[in-house]
This record gives sequence, structure tokens and C-alpha cells, in this order.
Amino acid sequence: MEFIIGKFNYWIYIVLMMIGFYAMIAKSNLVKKLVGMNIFQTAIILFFISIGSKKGATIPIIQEGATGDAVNQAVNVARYINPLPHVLMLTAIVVMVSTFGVAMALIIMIFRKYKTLEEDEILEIMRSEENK
Amino acid sequence: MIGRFDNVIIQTISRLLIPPIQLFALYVIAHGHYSPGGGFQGGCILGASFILMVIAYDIKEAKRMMSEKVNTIFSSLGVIIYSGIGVVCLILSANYLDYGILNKIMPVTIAEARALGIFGVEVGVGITVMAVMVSIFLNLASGGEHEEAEE
Amino acid sequence: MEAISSIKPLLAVIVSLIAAFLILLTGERARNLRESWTILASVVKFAIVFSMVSPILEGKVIEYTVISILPGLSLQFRVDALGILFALTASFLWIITSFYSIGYMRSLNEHAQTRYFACFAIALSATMGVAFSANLFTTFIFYEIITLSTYPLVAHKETSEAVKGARRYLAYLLGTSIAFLLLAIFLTYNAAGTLDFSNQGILAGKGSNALLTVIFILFMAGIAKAAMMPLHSWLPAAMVAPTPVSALLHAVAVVKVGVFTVIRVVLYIFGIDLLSRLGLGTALAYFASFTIIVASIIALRQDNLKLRLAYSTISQLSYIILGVALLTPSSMVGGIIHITNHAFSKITLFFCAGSIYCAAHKTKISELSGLGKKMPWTMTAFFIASLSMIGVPPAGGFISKWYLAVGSMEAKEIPILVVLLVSSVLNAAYFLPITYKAFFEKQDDAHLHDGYGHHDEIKEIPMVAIPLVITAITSILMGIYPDYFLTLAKEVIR
Amino acid sequence: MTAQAPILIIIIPLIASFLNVIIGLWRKRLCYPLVIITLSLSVILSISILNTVITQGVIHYRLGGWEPPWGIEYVIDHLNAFILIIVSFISFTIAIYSKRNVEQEFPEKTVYFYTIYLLLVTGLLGITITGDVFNLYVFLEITSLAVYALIAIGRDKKAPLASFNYLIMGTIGACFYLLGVGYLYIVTGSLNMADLGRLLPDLYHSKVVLAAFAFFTVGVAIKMALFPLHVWLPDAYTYAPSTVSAFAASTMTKVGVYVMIRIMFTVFEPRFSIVMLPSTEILGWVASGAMIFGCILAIAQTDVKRMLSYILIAEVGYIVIGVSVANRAGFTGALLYILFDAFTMACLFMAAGAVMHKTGETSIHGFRHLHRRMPLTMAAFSIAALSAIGVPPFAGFFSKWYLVLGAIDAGKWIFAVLLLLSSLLVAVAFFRIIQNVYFPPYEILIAGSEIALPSARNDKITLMDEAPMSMLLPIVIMAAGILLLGFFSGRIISTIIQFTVPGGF
Repeated sequence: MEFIIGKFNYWIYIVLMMIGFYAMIAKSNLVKKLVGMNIFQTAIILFFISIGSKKGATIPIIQEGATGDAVNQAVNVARYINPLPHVLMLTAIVVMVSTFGVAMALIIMIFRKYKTLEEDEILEIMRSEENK
Repeated sequence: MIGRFDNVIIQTISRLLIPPIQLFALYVIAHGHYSPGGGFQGGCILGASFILMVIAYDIKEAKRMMSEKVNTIFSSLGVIIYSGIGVVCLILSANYLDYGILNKIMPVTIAEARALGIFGVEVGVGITVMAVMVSIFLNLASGGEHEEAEE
Repeated sequence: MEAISSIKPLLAVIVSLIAAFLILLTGERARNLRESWTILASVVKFAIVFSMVSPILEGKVIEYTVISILPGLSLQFRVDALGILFALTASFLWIITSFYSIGYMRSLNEHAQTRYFACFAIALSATMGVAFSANLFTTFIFYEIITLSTYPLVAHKETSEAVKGARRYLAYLLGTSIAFLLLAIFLTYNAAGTLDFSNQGILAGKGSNALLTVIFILFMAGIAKAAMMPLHSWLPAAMVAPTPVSALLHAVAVVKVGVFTVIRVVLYIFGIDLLSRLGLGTALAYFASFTIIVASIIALRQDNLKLRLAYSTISQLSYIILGVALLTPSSMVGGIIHITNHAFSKITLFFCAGSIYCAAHKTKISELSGLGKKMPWTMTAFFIASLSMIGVPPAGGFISKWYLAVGSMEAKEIPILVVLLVSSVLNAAYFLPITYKAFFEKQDDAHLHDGYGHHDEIKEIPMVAIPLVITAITSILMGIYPDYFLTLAKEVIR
Repeated sequence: MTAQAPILIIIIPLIASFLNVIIGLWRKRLCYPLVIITLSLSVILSISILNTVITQGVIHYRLGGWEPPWGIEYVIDHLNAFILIIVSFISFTIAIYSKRNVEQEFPEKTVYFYTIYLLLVTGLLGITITGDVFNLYVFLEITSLAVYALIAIGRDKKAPLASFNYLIMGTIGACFYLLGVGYLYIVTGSLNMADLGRLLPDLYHSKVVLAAFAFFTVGVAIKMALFPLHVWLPDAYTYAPSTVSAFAASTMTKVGVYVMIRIMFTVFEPRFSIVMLPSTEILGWVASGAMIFGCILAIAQTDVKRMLSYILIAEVGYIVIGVSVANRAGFTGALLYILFDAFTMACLFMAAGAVMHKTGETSIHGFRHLHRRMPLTMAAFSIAALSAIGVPPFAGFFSKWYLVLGAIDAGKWIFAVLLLLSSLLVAVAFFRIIQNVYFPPYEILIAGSEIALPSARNDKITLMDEAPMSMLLPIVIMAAGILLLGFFSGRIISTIIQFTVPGGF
């Protein structure tokens, strides 16, 4: 039990990731696949954010005109959360958004061509065209 | 897909909301380098304000204010600003994005030069993000008639 | 034996490559110019090769390293007596063949002659490459080039039959060389750490007997160009090619390259001592004699002239392998000298077949009756060449068979001797009837108006007839004055 | 100039690509020259980088002057320099080729095409040059996004779906890679490859590191289409515009292999990847599966581009085998193969594209008797095919020589045999086409197509109709490269490759 509670953030990300993974693989509707992909990526982002955080810590910025105490705490690592994962995830989010954009564009193209987004129906149409 | 529908309440509210939103976006961009926020977040907010307008009015309205061409130019302009600053550093015989060197061409200390350099980069990023957000949205909303711009 | 470094071997290889390039450039527009390139290249090549003979006879070797392709493996030439013997034969015959094929191609007004001559030149330069190569690596490279450059020649007619033949040709040669020969080379390199030919052999004591035996078998299976049974059936299939191709490539260049490689492997990779210790030599000898007999028997049953010649080639090649496999001095001399003798006489036979086809458009032996009067030169040359094949003095074939016989007795292999005699009888049995038919049988009228026009139109084409007369005379001369090549052959085993 | 070359080689294509958008709005036809100039610049830069590496050793470039491991650092040793040259040169050549293809297939999208193309090049160069695992992820995604877009840019109706499936697969791969980065970050707190290489050895016992390694391997394997995870590749490369498939086929898989090598032997030590885990063993078997199945499936195809895609899968298998036998000879063979196969695949796909450009179809029947119509293209195609089979004297033979040698040195006879076997299968696959090109039986021709009835066999007027110069030139360059490079492999090894072999081999 402790094993689960203590590392709840990992469990959450794993569960989310598996949901997304399932959607990406198993769903036949392209948009659902895409949603699954987003969940998948979000899970990873959550994972990264969670590894950066510390209990009772604050953002790593020294206030302007901070005196004695604050300055000393500047070097006290325990008081500051690790900003790096957040920064990484910022980039990852950018990547995610652009992936989403491209994927949406593709889906629109597909829809224009086949008037459906169900993969099996699309394949059906393709096959019929092959035979034609 | 999003057709025009005149709804006074929505239009008025969005009229009222959009300026402060954009102002806030600028604030976020400008303060990115010493408080939470930055080019990307600011850009997102800025883009969101345009998107709100598209929702409130319609695509033609939005296109009138920000045409596809302008959009494309913005999206690449931002990147060029960002990498341009880096190249300036190169020209000043420092490493890429080593803003400290900028004090050679500006009457400021190295620290300030760093601040200004990163600020310039934030602005560039903001512009690009805003433009791309808008173009992605328009692209989807208009079902692809609005040519896709690649991130 | 001291080595002198000289670029001549490279030149000998390059010259016909350049010729091929020029031929392609010239193309159909200026046919005479194009052919003149071929002639020029062949003469120059022969001159270069010939200029290398005298130092070899003095017991030197000529070496030249072109480029070190991989560390420890370089594209290197090393001219020794064996190589020069082979190169001399091939390059001399190329001159004659190029005249012949010009006459042949033009009289038949064949298509795609540019491709034909270009591929021919490339094949010849690759042959030189094999003859002069200093290590297995170089040999393999040129071996494959030959395969690729002769593939278009076999498929030349572009009929479905020709394409099928070419496909089988490629499947056999490329397939075996990649699957077995390359593997064998890798094993050798792994075991011996080098691939350079050396007179003592490089594999002695470099591995267990089982491994060495496997390597040997892989080599023999991989060198399908030697047309040992059961990997022989590409050669009859390749007979769909135009006759000059069959003449030079499938009686001299390609198949002899196979045999040559076998000799290289036997003498310079394994070495005589090792082979005799493993007893592989004798095994190979019996294998070869099996091929000799069976191929001759099959040849008896062929009515198509070229096919009969092809099977005769298969059996004659095995003479050479047999001679080397017996591992005794005289037998090796016999085998090596047979490279030249067989080359001259067999090319004569093919020339005759081609000449008959050009003049009378006949490919079947049963149609040849009464042809001797219409084409006296051709049929006489055919007769002489077949004498040499059978091994009747004074023709050249006699010399090699004599040495082979002596060698088999030295090796105390009486069965081999019997094989030699039986096969000579078989040779006579499938060659002499042709001459008899041609000279002494009246032509029945069934063949009068067959196929192409009347028989009274049949007359020899000088451009085609002269070369075959030359080769026939040469094969006689080699019987009367064998010393020149004999000294080279003795140089090999010294 | 040379001091800043590492960043310039990334920045110049990046800036150019966005400059390209603006210029494109103004004058569409200026895009092509811009691209050519940019890529020629990057070729020059990559050569100068290689020169610097050879003369002065490993280059370390710090972005923004930040000290590693805090700042992003570009590290260039012989390995990156080698790959850099390949990528930049191939991209340059294919850019020349792209002109007419773009004009024919999607003239209205010229600007976007070249923008994305430059981004793609930027991404590939970035992957190759960076020394930071997360930065590598970013470039990986830039590359992938660009390729998704490029595949779908063409006319082919099937392209978008293929691209979408590729996108889904590729994203999974990238996310796995990202997870690997995260795990390593948890245990080490560093993202710099060299730094990780220093920190990890003490942590090899940790399960987290194992998980990270697993994620890395699977993610990269998806990106480079290693056999069981290759399903996205054939569709994507078949339906993509010929320029795109040529470029992607010749460079992307190779860069994927590069990433794998980096992860396995720089971030992790060979000791870990080879001894503590049997990863190379497993990879070897997977790769031999790739070789065999790739070739067999290739033989089954009737469309040339699709066949080439399967051949490509097989060749990824070759390269991975070379790495997996984990000795000097094998590794050398793998790197040589990366070089030669980049040339070969570019040449093959470009030739197929040229045929597509002229005849509008890429089925094997479409190639029938083309040697009259497009002799040079077909000659180049045949040369490349023979090189892919591994027949001397073409380049492919020399790399395969080393691969087999490596397998034998490692005592893995089965791999050696499989390599030769698959060469035979490739030969079968290609000679189906070559024979069709040069010696189609006339009986079929009379029934089948308009050219060359037996009566027409002797007429000297061959109806020659070659591809346009801008297409022909790159193809010929590639073919010449294949023809000549093999003979210089000795020099290539002695000057570059021998320094790339990781320690412990």
C-alpha cells in the first residue's frame, strides 16, 4: 500500500499513459487515436513535472533586494523546486502542440478525401479503389 | 465551419475582454525572464485572444485583422528575431546566444545586456507562438481552406 | 624469384576498359570507328601482355599494387608464368575473335552491336584481371565482373529463350559465387589471415582437416565457371549467345577463368603437399574424370552443333582440372598446357559452327551433309581442330594428353589412364562423324530448300573464314613446336 | 568561421527556412536557389568540421557559453562528423533533384515544401551534432514533424493516412525516448551525454537505468524502422513524393542508427550494453530477422518503390548486425554501410522517381524496356542495385565484406551465412527489375507495350526520352559515387572510421 501511496505520481502517470496507449493502438477512429496520443504525452509531462517538485519549495528566483535570510536561502537547494524539468516540458509541450497541429491537418486531408475518419472504412474504400 | 452569428452579449463581452487579455499577454512576455511566464506562455495568451475573437465574430473578421500573409510573416519573423539575436552574438565573436557580448553594441552592463538579449528572444518566441496558434486554429476551424503553416 | 614492379599489368587490364568506354561513346553512328576501337584495344593488349613474357621466362614476377582497398586487402597484380600463359592465350585469341565477330555480326546484321562490343571488351579486361591477380580478393572482384559483363552477351538475342538462358547463367554463376566462393574466401581469410597467393599455399597447418576439407569443397562448388558436374548446366544454356561469344568467352575466357581459379586455389592457396596429405587431390581427380566421361556421353547425343561443342568443352575443362588434381609434375604441365591447346582448337570449332550458321544458317549436325564441298576451308579447319581435341599427333591436343597420361602413371592412378583413353575414343566418336557427314555424305534434297534460300548460295564469308583458318593452323603448330608454352608451363611448377 | 561552424551548420538552414517563407510570399521561384545555396553552405561547413576534427580532435561547442553539464553542448567527434557529411551532401544532392519533381507534383506548395525540407535538414543535422540527450529529442521531433508533413504534401490519395500512422508510431517512439531521458535524469540529474557517461557506471545495478535503456532502445528502434517495428515505413515511403522518399530513405534510418550507437556506446558504456545486458545479442537476432523478412517481402512486391522500402528495412538490419557483433570489423562495416547505403538508396529512389516523372507509374512492368527510353537513369539504377546486392566492384561489396568479417570474428557463423543468403535474396529481387529493364522477352513486348517490335529492333532511332537534367545529374552523381567510393574505403577507414570504434571493442 505504501508502495502505491508513496509513489502515487508515478502510478498516475503510468495509468494515464496506458489509457492513452490503448486509445492510440486500439481505437479505429483517427480522432480518438489523436486524443489518445495527447493523453499519452500529457502523462509523460506530468511525470516530468512531478519529479521536479519538492514539498514546501518555491520557484527558484531570488527576489529583488532580498536581504540576509533570503540570500542565504538562495543556496539552500531544499527550498527551491528544480526548474529544469519544467523548462524541458515547456519544450515538450511545444513539440506536442505542433504534433497535434500536423496530425489535425492530416486528419482534415483524410476527411476531405474519404469523408470518414473510421480507419476500417477508409481501408475499405481504398480496397474498392484498388479493385476498380 | 464557424458561421457568423450575431450575439450582442458575446461580442460585447469579448470586445471588453480582448484588450486586457492582450495586455496581460504582453506583460507575461515582458516578465518572462525573471518571473514565471515567458515567450511561449505569453504567445499562447495572445493567440487565445485572437481565437476568442474568431469565435465571437467569424473567420472573415479575423482574417481582416490578421490575414494569412501577415500570419505567415509573423510566424517566421519571430524565429528570425530569435536566431538573429544569436547570430548577432556570433558576429560579435561570442558563442551563439551569448548575450553578454551585446553590451559591445549597447550602452549597458553585461548583466543588462543578458537581460535584454533574453527579452528579445522572448519577444521573438512570443510572436511565433501567437502566429502559429492562430494559424493552427484557423486551419482547423476553416477545414483546411486556410493553408497550413508548419511549426 | 625476384619481383619487378611495373604498371604493365594494370595497363593490360585498363586498355580494354577504355576501349569499352570509347565504344559506348561512338555508338551506332560510326560503326567502322567503333570496330576499330576493338581491334586497336585487342592489339595493344596483346602487345602489353607479350612484352611481359621475357622477364617471366627469366624467372621473375611482375608486381603492381593498384590501391589498398581495405587494410590488409589490396587490389594487387602479380604476373607469374601461369598468369602470363593464360593472358597470352586470351589476348591473342581476342584479336582474332574481334575480326571474326565483326564479320559475323555484320553478315547477320545483328542488333545492339554497341552493347555487344562494349561488354566483350569489359569481359576481356576482367579476364586479364583474373589472370594477373595477386590474391583471392582481386580474383573474386574480377570474377564477378566477368559474370556481370557476359550476362548481357548471353541475353543478346532478347528472345524469351535467350532471357531464360541468361537467367540460368546468372543464377548459377552469381549464386554459387556469392553463396559458396565468397564464404570459402572468408573462411580462408579467417583461417590464414591473408589471401595472397603463395607457392607453398597459405592454408597449410592453419586449421583442422575437417575445416580445410569444407573450405576446399566450398571452393570447388563456388567456382561454377569451371563447369564441373553437377554445376555445369549453365554452359549449354549460355549457348543461346551469338557464336563469337560462345567461341571466346564460353570456350576460352569465362570457363578458363573458372579453371584458372581452381588451379590458383589448388596450387597457391592449399598447396600440393597439403592437398596430397588430405587426399583431396585424388578425390578431385576422380570427380573430374567422372565429369569427363559423362559429359562426353551426353555430347554424343546432341544434334545441335553448338550444344555438342558445349558438352565437349565441359569434358575438356575437366582434363585441365584432372591434370592439376593429380598433383604430379607432368600431369600439371599437361593440364596447364591444355589451357592453351584446348583454347585454340575449341575456338576453331566454334568459329566453324558460326561460319556454317552465317553461310548456310544451319545449326543441326544432321543438316551438315555435303557441306564440305561448299565450305572446304571451314570443314577442313573443323577436321584439324577435332583431331587436336581427340589428341592425334601432330595436333596440339596430343601434347597435353601425353603429359596427362604420363602424369597419371606417375601418380599410380591407372583408372585415370583408362579414363583418358576412353574419353579419347568418345571424343573421336562425337567429332569424326561430323566431318564424315560433311565430306562424304550426299546431301539429300530434304535440306535443299529448307529455311534460308538455296544451298548453291552457300559460300564462306572471308571475314569469318580467315580467322578460323589461322586458329586451326596455330593448333597444328602448337603440336609441332610446343616448346614455347611448355617452358612457361614448366616455369609454373618449378 | 571554423570556430563557429558547429552552430552555423544548424542555424543557417533554420534561418533560411523561415526566410524562405517570406521570400516565397514575394517571389516564388527564388526559393529553389535559396535552398541550393543554403545546403551547399552546409556541405562546406560539414567538410570544414570534419577537417577540424581530423586535425585538432573532438570539438566542444557551448551554446550561450554555458558550462556543460548545465548548458547545452555540441560535441563533434569523428562519428558525428562522418554522419554530418553524409546528411548534408545527400540533402544537397536531393535538393537539386527536387526541382522538377516539385513542379510536377505540387507546384502550389513549393514554398512550404522547401521550408519544411530545410527544417528537416536542420533537424537531422541537429540530431547528429548535439551532445545533449534532451536537445536530441527536440531535434528528433522537428525531423519527424517535418517528415510527416512532407509525406502528406504530395498528390497521392493514400499518403495522408500513411503519414498519420507514421505520426502515431513516431510519437510513441519519441515519447519512449523522452521517458528514457526522464529516468536517466531522475538518477543522475544530468542531460549531457558525456556527463551521463561519467555518472552512469556507478548506477548500472539500478532498475531505473535498465528501464531507461529499454525505453531508449525501443524508441530509437521505432524511429529507425527496425524489423518488428517497421510497419509504418513501407506505406509512408511508397506514397510519399519521390523526392521525400529518396531523402528520408537515404538519411533518416541512418541517423536513427547513429542515435542508437550514441546511446549504446556513449551514454551507456559498451560494458553495459554488451556484457551486462545481452542487448547486442538480441539486436543481432532481431536484425537478422529484418534482413531475411525484408528481402522476402521485397521479392513479393510488384511496385518498385514499395520493394525498395522493404529492401531498406533489410539494410537497416545489415547495419544493426554490424553494430551488434560488437567488434572492430563489424562496427567498421556498419559505418561503411551507412555511407554506401545512403548513396545507394538515394540513387535507387531517385531513379524510381525519375521513371515516375516520365511514365507516371512505378510498377515493375512500367520499367519494361526502359533502357531505350532512359538509358542513363537505368544504368545508374542498375549500378545502385548491384551495389545493394553487394557485387564487386561496387561500393556495397566492400562494406558487406566487413560485415561478414565482423560476424566471423565474433564467431557468429549464422549471421555470416544469413548475410550472404539475404544478399542472394536481394539479388533475386533486383534482377526481376533489371531483366525487365534490359531484356524483356519480345513475345511479351509485342503483346504488352508499344516499344520495339522485332522489326523495330534494328532501327537506330531509339526513342530516347531521358529525365530532365536537374533530375539526371544527382542520379548520375550518386551512381558515380557508388562506383568510385568503394575503392577508397581503405582511406575512409584509416582517416575517419577507425577513430569512431568505441573503446572496449
